[in-house]
Amino acid sequence: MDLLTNILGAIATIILAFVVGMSYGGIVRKITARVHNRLGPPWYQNFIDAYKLFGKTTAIHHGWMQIMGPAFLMVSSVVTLMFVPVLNNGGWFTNLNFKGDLIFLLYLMVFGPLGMALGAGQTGNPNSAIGVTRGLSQMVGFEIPWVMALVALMIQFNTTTITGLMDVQQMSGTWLMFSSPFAFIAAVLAMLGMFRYSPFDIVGAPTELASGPVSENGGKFLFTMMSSGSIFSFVKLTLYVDLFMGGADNLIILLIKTFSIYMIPVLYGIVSPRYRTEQAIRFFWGWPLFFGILAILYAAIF
Amino acid sequence: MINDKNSQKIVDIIQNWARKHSIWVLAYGTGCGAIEIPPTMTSRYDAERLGVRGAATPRQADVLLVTGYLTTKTLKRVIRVYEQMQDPKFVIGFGSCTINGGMYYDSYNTIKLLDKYLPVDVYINGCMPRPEAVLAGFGKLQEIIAEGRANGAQKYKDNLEWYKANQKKIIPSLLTTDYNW
Amino acid sequence: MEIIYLIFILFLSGAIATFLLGKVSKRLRDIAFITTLVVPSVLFFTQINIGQTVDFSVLGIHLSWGITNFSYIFAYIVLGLGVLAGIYAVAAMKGKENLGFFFFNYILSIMAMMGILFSRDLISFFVFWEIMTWSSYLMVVFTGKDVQKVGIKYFIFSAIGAYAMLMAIVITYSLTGSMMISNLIFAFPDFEFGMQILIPVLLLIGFGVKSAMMPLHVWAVGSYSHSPMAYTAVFSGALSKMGIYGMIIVMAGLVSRIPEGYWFREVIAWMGAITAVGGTLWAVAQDDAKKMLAYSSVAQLGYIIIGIAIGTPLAMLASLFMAILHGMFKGTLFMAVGAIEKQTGTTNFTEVTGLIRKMPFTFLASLMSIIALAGIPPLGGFIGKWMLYESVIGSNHYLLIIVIFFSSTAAFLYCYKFLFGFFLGQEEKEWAHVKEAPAMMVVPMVILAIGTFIFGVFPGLILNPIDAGLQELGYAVTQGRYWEMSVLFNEWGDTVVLQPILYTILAVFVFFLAFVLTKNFKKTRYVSTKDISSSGEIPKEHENLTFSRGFFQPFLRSVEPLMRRKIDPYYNSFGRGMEAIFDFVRRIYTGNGQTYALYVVVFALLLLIFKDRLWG
Amino acid sequence: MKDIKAKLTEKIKASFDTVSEKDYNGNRLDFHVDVKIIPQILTFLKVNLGYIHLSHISCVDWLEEGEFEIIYILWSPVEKLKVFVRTRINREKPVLPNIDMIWRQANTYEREMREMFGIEIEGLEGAEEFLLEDWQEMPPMRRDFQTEEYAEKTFWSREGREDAIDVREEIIKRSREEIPDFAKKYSR
Repeated sequence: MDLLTNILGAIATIILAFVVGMSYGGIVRKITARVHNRLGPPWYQNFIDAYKLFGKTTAIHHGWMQIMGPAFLMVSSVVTLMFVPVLNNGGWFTNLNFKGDLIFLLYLMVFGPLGMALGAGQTGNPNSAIGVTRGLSQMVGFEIPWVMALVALMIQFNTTTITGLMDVQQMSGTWLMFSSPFAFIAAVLAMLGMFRYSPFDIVGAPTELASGPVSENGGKFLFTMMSSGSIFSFVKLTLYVDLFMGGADNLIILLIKTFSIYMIPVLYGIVSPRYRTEQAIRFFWGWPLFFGILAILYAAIF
Repeated sequence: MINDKNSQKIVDIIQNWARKHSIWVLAYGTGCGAIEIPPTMTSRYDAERLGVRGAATPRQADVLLVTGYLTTKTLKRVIRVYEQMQDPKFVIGFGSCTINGGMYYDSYNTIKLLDKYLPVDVYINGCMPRPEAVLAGFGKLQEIIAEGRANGAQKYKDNLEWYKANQKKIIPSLLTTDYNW
Repeated sequence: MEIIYLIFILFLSGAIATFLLGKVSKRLRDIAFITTLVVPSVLFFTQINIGQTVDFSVLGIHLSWGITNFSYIFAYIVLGLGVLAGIYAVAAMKGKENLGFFFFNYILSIMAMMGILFSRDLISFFVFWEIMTWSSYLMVVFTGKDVQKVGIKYFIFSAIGAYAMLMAIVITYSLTGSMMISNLIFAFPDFEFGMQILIPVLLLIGFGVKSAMMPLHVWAVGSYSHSPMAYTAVFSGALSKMGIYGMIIVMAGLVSRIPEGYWFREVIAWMGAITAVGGTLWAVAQDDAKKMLAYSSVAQLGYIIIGIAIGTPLAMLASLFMAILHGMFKGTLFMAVGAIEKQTGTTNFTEVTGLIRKMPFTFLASLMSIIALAGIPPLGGFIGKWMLYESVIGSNHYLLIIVIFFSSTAAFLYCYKFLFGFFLGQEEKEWAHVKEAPAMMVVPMVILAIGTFIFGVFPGLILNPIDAGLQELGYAVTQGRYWEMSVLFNEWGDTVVLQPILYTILAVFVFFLAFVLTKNFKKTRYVSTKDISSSGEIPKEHENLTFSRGFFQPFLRSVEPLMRRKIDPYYNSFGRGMEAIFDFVRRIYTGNGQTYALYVVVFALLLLIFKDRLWG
Repeated sequence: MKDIKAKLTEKIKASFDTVSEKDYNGNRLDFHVDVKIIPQILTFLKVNLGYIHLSHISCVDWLEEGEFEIIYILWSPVEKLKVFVRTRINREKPVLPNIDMIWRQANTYEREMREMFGIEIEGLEGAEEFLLEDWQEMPPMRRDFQTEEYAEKTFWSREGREDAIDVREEIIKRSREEIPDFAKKYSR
């Protein structure tokens, strides 16, 4: 493939991720409202919000690290997107799928939050720093079962790449959520924390922390964070679909699969109040850890 | 922002449409009016269907909702919050206290007319205004945003000295602002 | 004259000259100091050929000096960090008393480290090891403020390590009749089983002390945080790597050649893992930057030890790569802390905040080093971590990988704390006068930070010499199998291609900045950190809103069960027990002649009674 | 209860001679004392007689008599008795002894009294403003402070309100109904 096709494919992927992520966000707001017995905003509400934020002036900043914070986040989500296979056969969405593996991806995903945390730190708002410490603590919590699930997959199929694991599913015709169920359970429980819906929304808890790390960011900063957050959630969903649900052959199947897996944290979150930080960490070191160990034992024995 | 609807550019129309449908409210719950916000936002009246949503900090907010009376002390904070908000920004005066002092008309430390200190775009009358009235107020705000008439922030910028003089009259220690928008 | 001798003579004479010139002129002393560091380094990298040896004998014992491919890797760390930290030290220590002595010790420890790398026999190895220990001990107690306990701790542990090593050397000599390291390695598989276990254990105690392996790490935190920061960069960055150097020789040369080595390696790997986890958690709990970095060093050395213990080619690559990178980024971080200490007078996170606009270059260097430390691509730390993970997974250490992952995720916590504590947060009036550190301090930091960046994209630059060194230890060529210039492979052939990652990141950055920020950025202006949305309240000048106390308290409460066990109380109770024993022993010597006469009689009687048993 | 009150009065009178008491029904007993012995009598009540709780410090402006009356309300959880210690000070130069070394919480009341009535408290810590910010007029709780006049002068009324229609009368006029008796009482 030549460079132009690559670039066009990359842009198409970014647009797809942005649109899907934003729409999902709006649909989640709608669903939440329906569960509350409300009418709720239209599904495209997030687009309106994003456009409005983009149109707002950004009159002030607290220093260049605050400006770089959203940039880090955007870079991290876009670059991560480049490494996640969107469709089984690649095609236009191949991008850099074959140039990195899962461990690389895990670390790349940290790049953005770290930069974002630095940007939040520079604003000097104590709420931002508290939010960041909570987020980092929670990350240590859910990363353990998540990594255990991934390691279980890696040692079961002797590959560390996403494409490798997808090939395994294509070849055998069984989704990994059935052939290594414990890993799937551990990963799904870890996903609850990864998406930061309640009860794990301790980072940006609006009532306690005034939205935490983003509390000093408005206008274009907030727009950037919002859109990279949407792209990031698309990346995570696609990763889950690729790893456990056999990938997707076309966009329709991709949407169905991602949406169905997205409903797990959303529906769990709607009816849950918020945890404290210790409770959140201990949650992940309870049953999820147990299932992670089971997954590794399962993978080691079979 | 442009006053006349006919002279709005197409970009402005789109942007105003977006602003109209995405109102992030910073409720400054100074007085008794704060209690009317929860029913407005929750399932009975569901303001979110209009795109109205709470904002946590002034940096993210579009609308400053001053719910009730303002003492000189709280006015100082409200002015600071207003100045921290990013353009375009609107103010809703909520309850009769913000219009004529309400039941605190003869208090030594409660302002009577918010409009002298901050540019109010929409007043919601009542003591207290019920959620229906609040929704009507949001509707009015949406209407004037769409028409491009919600130019309170511009008014504040143009008449900054007048506003500052008024504010300084009752709050002499108000920090000389370092905002120049 | 052999160039090897010349290097050591230059080091020694330079050290003495610096010390003496310190009495005459400060400027001359500084020049002599830097010259003494630079000239031998240039000589070393230009004139020394690998494999070139000099042989001589002292008191009839055959000694041999020479550099090998393997020790050449460590020479990069020692000399590179030594020279840069030396330049930094000149500026950082300016105005301190007794500097001639400091520089003398500094050169001496660099020389000793080079000596260790040159030693091909155990005697000179041991002598240089002792010189290194002594010079670093003098550095630990250099500041003279409440260092007695710390110094004694370091001294005792070094002494234990030295005795263990000496014992191993004596045993080796009695078994092989030779002092050459190569002879030991050659003859080792033929030793009897007990010796095969004893010699590595004794040597590992010796090396483990220097590389701060659990449970021999107790000295490390105090010593790292009490020695002058200019030296700590070398202490943690290079000197601890001498322990790693020794460990690699033991693990690869000795342990891997015996069948029981597998279990031995497992034990060492788990000790490394516990070191990593413990070091990380304690680093998170610290409020003092020096102590935090000291614990972090312990944790990082734990990773390196894990790699060595696993011992597959990929793990060895990972360990050596991490050793070099750790020297670079931890050196930078210690230097940054030193710069902050020099400019503000404190290293406590709860006291210093908001230096980012005052010390931007220090921040930049720290940021890059922290990203490297956290192992985030595209900086160099990632390469080491990636290879370590792949090797651990590839060698089927399932639980080990979880422990490593836990500790490296928890490492993000203290990474953020370091950057936030010093540079971000509220800008305080108290630190308004602070200026950027002098150029002589900033430039070494920035050079090292840029180095981590370059090696993150082109790891082949380092992996090439490491590969050569590994071949010498008996590993096959790994180039093309595990790495290319900027491509990494794991055991199953999965790849990470580093260059496109960098280009993509840069492209998105540029695009982002061009698209979002330039359009409206002219109107955006800086406001002070007092202008925050604090519920409308205006923070007064003296009100510090920075969140810096109890930073990770919820997390620490969650991991509190893991941190409850500390090794120090055991050593303390051991020390108290020994005191009691010696106290009891002391009672035997009553000072009364009659009692001694009684002892003699009792002893004679015992001899009579047990005569048959003893000589029978 | 009578016994308790009598005993208490006796004890107080034994120690302080310039005290006059007034009894009320229920668990309340008033002492009128001179301002000079306020710290002593409060300490005595707290330390010796067990009136450990300071409920409130109140201030009344007797404009006509030219005096402020300060009332310290104490409570004993053992005897279940409220003791009001009343004192009067000159309105022109009001000076009061500081008692926040006896009860820490007295500090809050004293700062409020200082701001709202302009009473000087001897040796009170916390010189900064407490409730009012940037207040330049007469202390606002004094009775000769004209609140409505001040409010008219300082804060603008809404234009078009000059006629100041009484809402109740207007409503009634419009609905053509009689003013009910209870409403007449309140109408201007």
